[in-house]
Amino acid sequence: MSEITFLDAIRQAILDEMRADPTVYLIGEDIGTYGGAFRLTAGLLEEFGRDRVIDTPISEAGFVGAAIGSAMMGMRPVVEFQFIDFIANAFNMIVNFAGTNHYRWGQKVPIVMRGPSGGRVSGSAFHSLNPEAYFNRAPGLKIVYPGTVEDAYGLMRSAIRDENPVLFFEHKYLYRRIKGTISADAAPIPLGKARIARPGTQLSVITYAAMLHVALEAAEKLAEEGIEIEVLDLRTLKPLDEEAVLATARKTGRVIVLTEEPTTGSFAGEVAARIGEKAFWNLDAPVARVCCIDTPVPYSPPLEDFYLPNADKLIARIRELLEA
Amino acid sequence: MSEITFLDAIRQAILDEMRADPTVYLIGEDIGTYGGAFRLTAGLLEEFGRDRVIDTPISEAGFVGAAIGSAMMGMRPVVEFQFIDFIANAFNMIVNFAGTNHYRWGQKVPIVMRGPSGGRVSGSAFHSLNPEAYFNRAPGLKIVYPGTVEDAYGLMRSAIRDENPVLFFEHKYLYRRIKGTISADAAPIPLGKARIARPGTQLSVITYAAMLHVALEAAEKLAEEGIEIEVLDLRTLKPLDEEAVLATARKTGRVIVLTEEPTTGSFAGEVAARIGEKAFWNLDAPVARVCCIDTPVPYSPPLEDFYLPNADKLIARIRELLEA
Amino acid sequence: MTNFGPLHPGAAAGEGKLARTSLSIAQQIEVYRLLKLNRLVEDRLTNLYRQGKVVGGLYGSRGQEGISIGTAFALGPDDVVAPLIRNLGAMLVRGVSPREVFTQYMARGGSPTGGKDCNLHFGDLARGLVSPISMLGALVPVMAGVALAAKLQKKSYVAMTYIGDGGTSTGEFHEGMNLAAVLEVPLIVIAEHNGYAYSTPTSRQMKIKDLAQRASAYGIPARIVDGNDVLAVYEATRAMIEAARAGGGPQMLEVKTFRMKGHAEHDDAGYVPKELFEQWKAKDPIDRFERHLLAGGLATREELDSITAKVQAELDIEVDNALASPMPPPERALEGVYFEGGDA
Amino acid sequence: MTNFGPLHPGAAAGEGKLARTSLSIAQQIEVYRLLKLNRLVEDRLTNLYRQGKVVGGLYGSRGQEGISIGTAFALGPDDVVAPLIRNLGAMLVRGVSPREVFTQYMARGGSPTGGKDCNLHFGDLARGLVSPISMLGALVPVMAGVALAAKLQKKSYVAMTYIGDGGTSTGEFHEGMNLAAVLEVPLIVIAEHNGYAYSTPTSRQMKIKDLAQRASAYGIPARIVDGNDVLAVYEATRAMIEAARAGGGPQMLEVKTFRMKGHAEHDDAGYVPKELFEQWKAKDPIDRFERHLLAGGLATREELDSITAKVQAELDIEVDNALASPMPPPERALEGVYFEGGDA
Ligand SMILES: Cc1ncc(C[n+]2csc(CCOP(=O)(O)OP(=O)(O)O)c2C)c(N)n1
Ligand SMILES: Cc1ncc(C[n+]2csc(CCOP(=O)(O)OP(=O)(O)O)c2C)c(N)n1
Ligand SMILES: [Mg+2]
Ligand SMILES: [Mg+2]
Repeated sequence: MSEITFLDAIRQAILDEMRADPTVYLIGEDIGTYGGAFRLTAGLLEEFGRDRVIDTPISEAGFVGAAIGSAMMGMRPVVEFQFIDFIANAFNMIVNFAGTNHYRWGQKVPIVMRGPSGGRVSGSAFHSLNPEAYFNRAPGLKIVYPGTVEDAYGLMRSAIRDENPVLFFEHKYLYRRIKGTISADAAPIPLGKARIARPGTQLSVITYAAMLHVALEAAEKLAEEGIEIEVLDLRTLKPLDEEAVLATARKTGRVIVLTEEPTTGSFAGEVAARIGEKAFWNLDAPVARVCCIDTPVPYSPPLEDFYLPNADKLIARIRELLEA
Repeated sequence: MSEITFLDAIRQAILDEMRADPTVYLIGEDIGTYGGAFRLTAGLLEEFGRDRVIDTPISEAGFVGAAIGSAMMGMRPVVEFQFIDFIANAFNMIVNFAGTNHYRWGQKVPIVMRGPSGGRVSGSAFHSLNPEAYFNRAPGLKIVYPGTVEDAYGLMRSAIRDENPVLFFEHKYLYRRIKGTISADAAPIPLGKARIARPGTQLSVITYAAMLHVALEAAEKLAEEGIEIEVLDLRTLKPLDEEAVLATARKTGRVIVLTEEPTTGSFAGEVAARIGEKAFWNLDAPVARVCCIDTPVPYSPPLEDFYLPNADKLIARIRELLEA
Repeated sequence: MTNFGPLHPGAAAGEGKLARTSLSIAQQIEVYRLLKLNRLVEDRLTNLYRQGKVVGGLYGSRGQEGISIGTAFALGPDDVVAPLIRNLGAMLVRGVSPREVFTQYMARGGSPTGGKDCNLHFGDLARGLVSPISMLGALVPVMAGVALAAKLQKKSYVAMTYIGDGGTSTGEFHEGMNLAAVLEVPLIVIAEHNGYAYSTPTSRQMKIKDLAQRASAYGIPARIVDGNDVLAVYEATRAMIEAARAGGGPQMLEVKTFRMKGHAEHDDAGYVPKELFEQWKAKDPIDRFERHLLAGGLATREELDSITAKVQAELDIEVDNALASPMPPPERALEGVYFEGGDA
Repeated sequence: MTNFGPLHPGAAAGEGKLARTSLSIAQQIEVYRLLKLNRLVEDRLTNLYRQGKVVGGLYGSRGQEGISIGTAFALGPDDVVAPLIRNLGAMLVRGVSPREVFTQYMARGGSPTGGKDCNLHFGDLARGLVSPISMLGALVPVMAGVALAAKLQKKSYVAMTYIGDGGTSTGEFHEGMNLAAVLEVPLIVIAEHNGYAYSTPTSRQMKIKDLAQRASAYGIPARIVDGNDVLAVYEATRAMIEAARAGGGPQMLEVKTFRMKGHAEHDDAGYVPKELFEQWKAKDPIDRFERHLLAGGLATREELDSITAKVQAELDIEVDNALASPMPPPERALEGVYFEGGDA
């Protein structure tokens, strides 16, 4: 089996679901003729035609709303935001309509909303967003954020099959930088289950998406010194796999939550708060957050490097906590 | 001096600032002729005329955008959302435009965005919102959420004078239920400073807005048993008065963060995470969150009562932590 | 592209003779029953509100009943409609019972949402009903999506929803209308021009006279009719539904009417010039339809009175049933955030 | 209300004789210099991009320079304009230097944003320039607010911004246009109809032929001109600015043009029929203006060449300066989230 990229894996998952289920269709800007700004949907228009790969006007609230309406009627739309930053324009539709619909009147809304997210590509404030914390507070939504090729494939298939509105974030830094193989009989990976990406004993780093690789890089380096770091990849952020989170916290007694977002108001804060409340008696050190600085994403590389977490910053914090 | 309501105090603050500064103006739906859905701006059109009390079409993104543009040109708009829930429709304007403007190109945007928030009025999912967690993650914004008549007055005056975009939430349950007096020479109250609403020694309840009164009610009851609870009223949520938060945590060693929002993704999580990271060694018990259940706000009173925190639920949790 | 006419003669005036109709006498009698039911259910709700039995606000459609009834009456069984808070009539046409409405407004456990949501915020796809959210404009893209599903599924149902004059100023209305036009989906949008958005007169919401002008920005065919002529509303809607069903893409119908009460029961509408209420009272859609039935010899006074009496009798029972029904069990608040079932 | 004409003869064709103008010869020569500067700065950027010196994407306006220059040239010193990413020309007219542009695109510490934001995302109210955000449509309400400030302050400046065909489908465009109309503020919106939104042809964005039809939904006067005739653009804009300044409320100008490259430098525009590029090449706004100047005897070949030579010489220096300038200090990332100063 040949290696494919993170981006290819997502396309493959969508392709497989579209072939398996005629109710699955795609809607978004420039996804058909052009194949998407990142060419993720390249070739799908040719195979499935304009009814199932719909190019839209520039109206995020419009096509998210349309996706919601069609989902109520039995379709399974997969919505693309050209850059996930534009999800801001559909905030009301996602949080108030899709998120509350089943609770309010019992009508399910099976819809996937996906798009390229994250920084480290000099995209500045409006092409680098990690939106998880903006949506984690909204009841009724699910949030998926894969960090490996295998998960990107398996979780996308589950997301499309899920009966609820799912936000599926794709870190664009990973699109073509990581590779993996998807076996022909690869199964969907259930939402809501975290994965131990690297077992360890002394400290747990809880993370996901691009930061997963920063965590693994740091763990690698520290292993050379005989320091054993456990890395937990959340994969699904909402609903959170609390069991796995508390298990690793209790196991190592030292936890860092590593995410690519401003520290204040971060998703990392939710994870840290749960550990602090539910695993308190097992902690040997404070639960630390290693996130970004509290600013918009700056553009120039030296500024963005300063803004972002990296292995060195993580290692420095790990050492502090191990000394605690 | 006669007693005035929470709502009157906010009107008075706006009135005083409009009289003192001709660049202050109001914009929103039904705020002029009608005086606002809650009559908070009643009488202002008569005194200041249509140029300074502007009734708008139903377009939250439109009038927030217009407020931003005018603020760049030296005006000080005070925007009303008829119900704060409709802030969702202006999410992009607030987070991406107002929030990042000064950071990106150095242009300040002095604008206040206010409106009735919060539940316990059978408003159901779309007329009961507490939006703080949706905006806490956004760099460049300030968030104010008063819990007393005096603070409502003093903080609104500071918010209007502030050079940055300020979200000012007004818990509608308090509008006419709490009273206080504003002395003729009452000064603005600086943003960013929490206040010890009740000193105590055994456990700290960190809260704000309507929940402040739940906390005080619980503290009152427990005082009869000789249990001394400290209540910290945050007042400004962003930027957070971390010093005051850590001080009370270190003082009592036991902390509950009490807020009116779903637990997952809550603002309370941010406060708990900071305490867990920065005051860890002073803690004698886990930092607990007493918030709402993870659902949209339900409508029927028995359901909403179940959804909301109250003094009994808080007391029960306090007892657990004191036994810890 | 956009075609504002032919304007029904009554459109401007909202008085005089009603439009010719294709409805049978029996159907017209049913329309009359529904109009009465709409108004009398709201009268009962007003009483319940005054007695403090309604939980939260109460929103009515007095004077606009002909629109909700006339439009929904033109729908086929498989069509899907999303009423707004003033479209109780559309829900009644789709088979919603007074009991459902009373229990909703009184937050009872036996209400369609089990107490989870308020007033007319409920839906039921089995009856082709989609629930709104409070944010105005949101239903337009969503119903465009319902219509899109019909197109993708190669089925013949159409989607219909409503928007107030005020609601047409929202970004979501714009995005939904434009998207519906581009995707050529069978969506019918009924624009209720009733003079006010809460306290704001149309003149302060837009610089155009007719909501139909909004449609020209999308290349969507639009027509204007007298909203207080239930037959004109029915015929115009029927024509648009047929056009949409035949692949003509989205359609917009502007109905000229007037909101005969305040925005909600708590609002005394002091900002509305009294003359306007008087002018429009003379155009009451139910009185006019009644005159039409009697003058045309389609029904006798007695027949109409007995219809009203039957409705009242039913409402007596349903109000009592609703009042006697229990509040929901508190723990229900925890249920249903996600659809938990398997593939459904 | 809405007035689509008189359509400038060239509007459809985009060829032939240019519009009559009120500009002096000296002014026309300056317009020529600005047009050249616009194109040559972008040519330099393209080279820098190919050399890997540009950080991030590169967006150009080839073939549309006449719009940015013609519209901005009509502004008064106190007017405020918010250019989009393809409106480099408008920024140059307002006095933005090539160095500012090069350093921005290369993320240098000495750039207008100090490296905080990218490409043309910068502003300076001292020069009447407002920075965009990426979300299309957002500038319309914001500039309506700038215009509102002029009205509230009883000052005579006007606000101007741009929107692409694609951008007119956004909710924020709708809310901003309608609000500007209702508040009767001096806002001029230049709608650039260049055939595509990224890869999406206008036909898949809307069912109308002219963007001007969007304006009829707001009761905003609209006109259409040949966007490749810099003089027609200038005259039409000037008339609209005068109308707005005189209290005529918002105005919309649709300019017909064509995007002569891909959406951005990385996009080869394979989805655009080659013929279209050929057709529109013949309508190049700079070539046409040059022919106008020469044919009219307003300038000699030599004069025009020396203008170009001067511009090139300046750009040689500015590119080198920009390349030699340092990246920003990392800690700067921490600065400026809030305005910390006192009352300013
Ligand atoms: C996006 C949004 N903003 C504000 C409101 C508050 N609101 C509820 S009804 C209403 C007036 C609606 O007027 P219109 O659309 O004309 O409908 P009508 O009440 O006249 O039937 C307003 C402003 C809302 N529901 N949604
Ligand atoms: C709200 C929003 N959605 C999506 C995008 C991504 N995007 C950037 S430019 C563009 C196309 C814009 O087309 P048009 O408005 O016609 O301007 P042009 O590029 O032709 O000048 C798109 C879709 C965006 N910037 N904003
Ligand atoms: Mg209305
Ligand atoms: Mg375009």
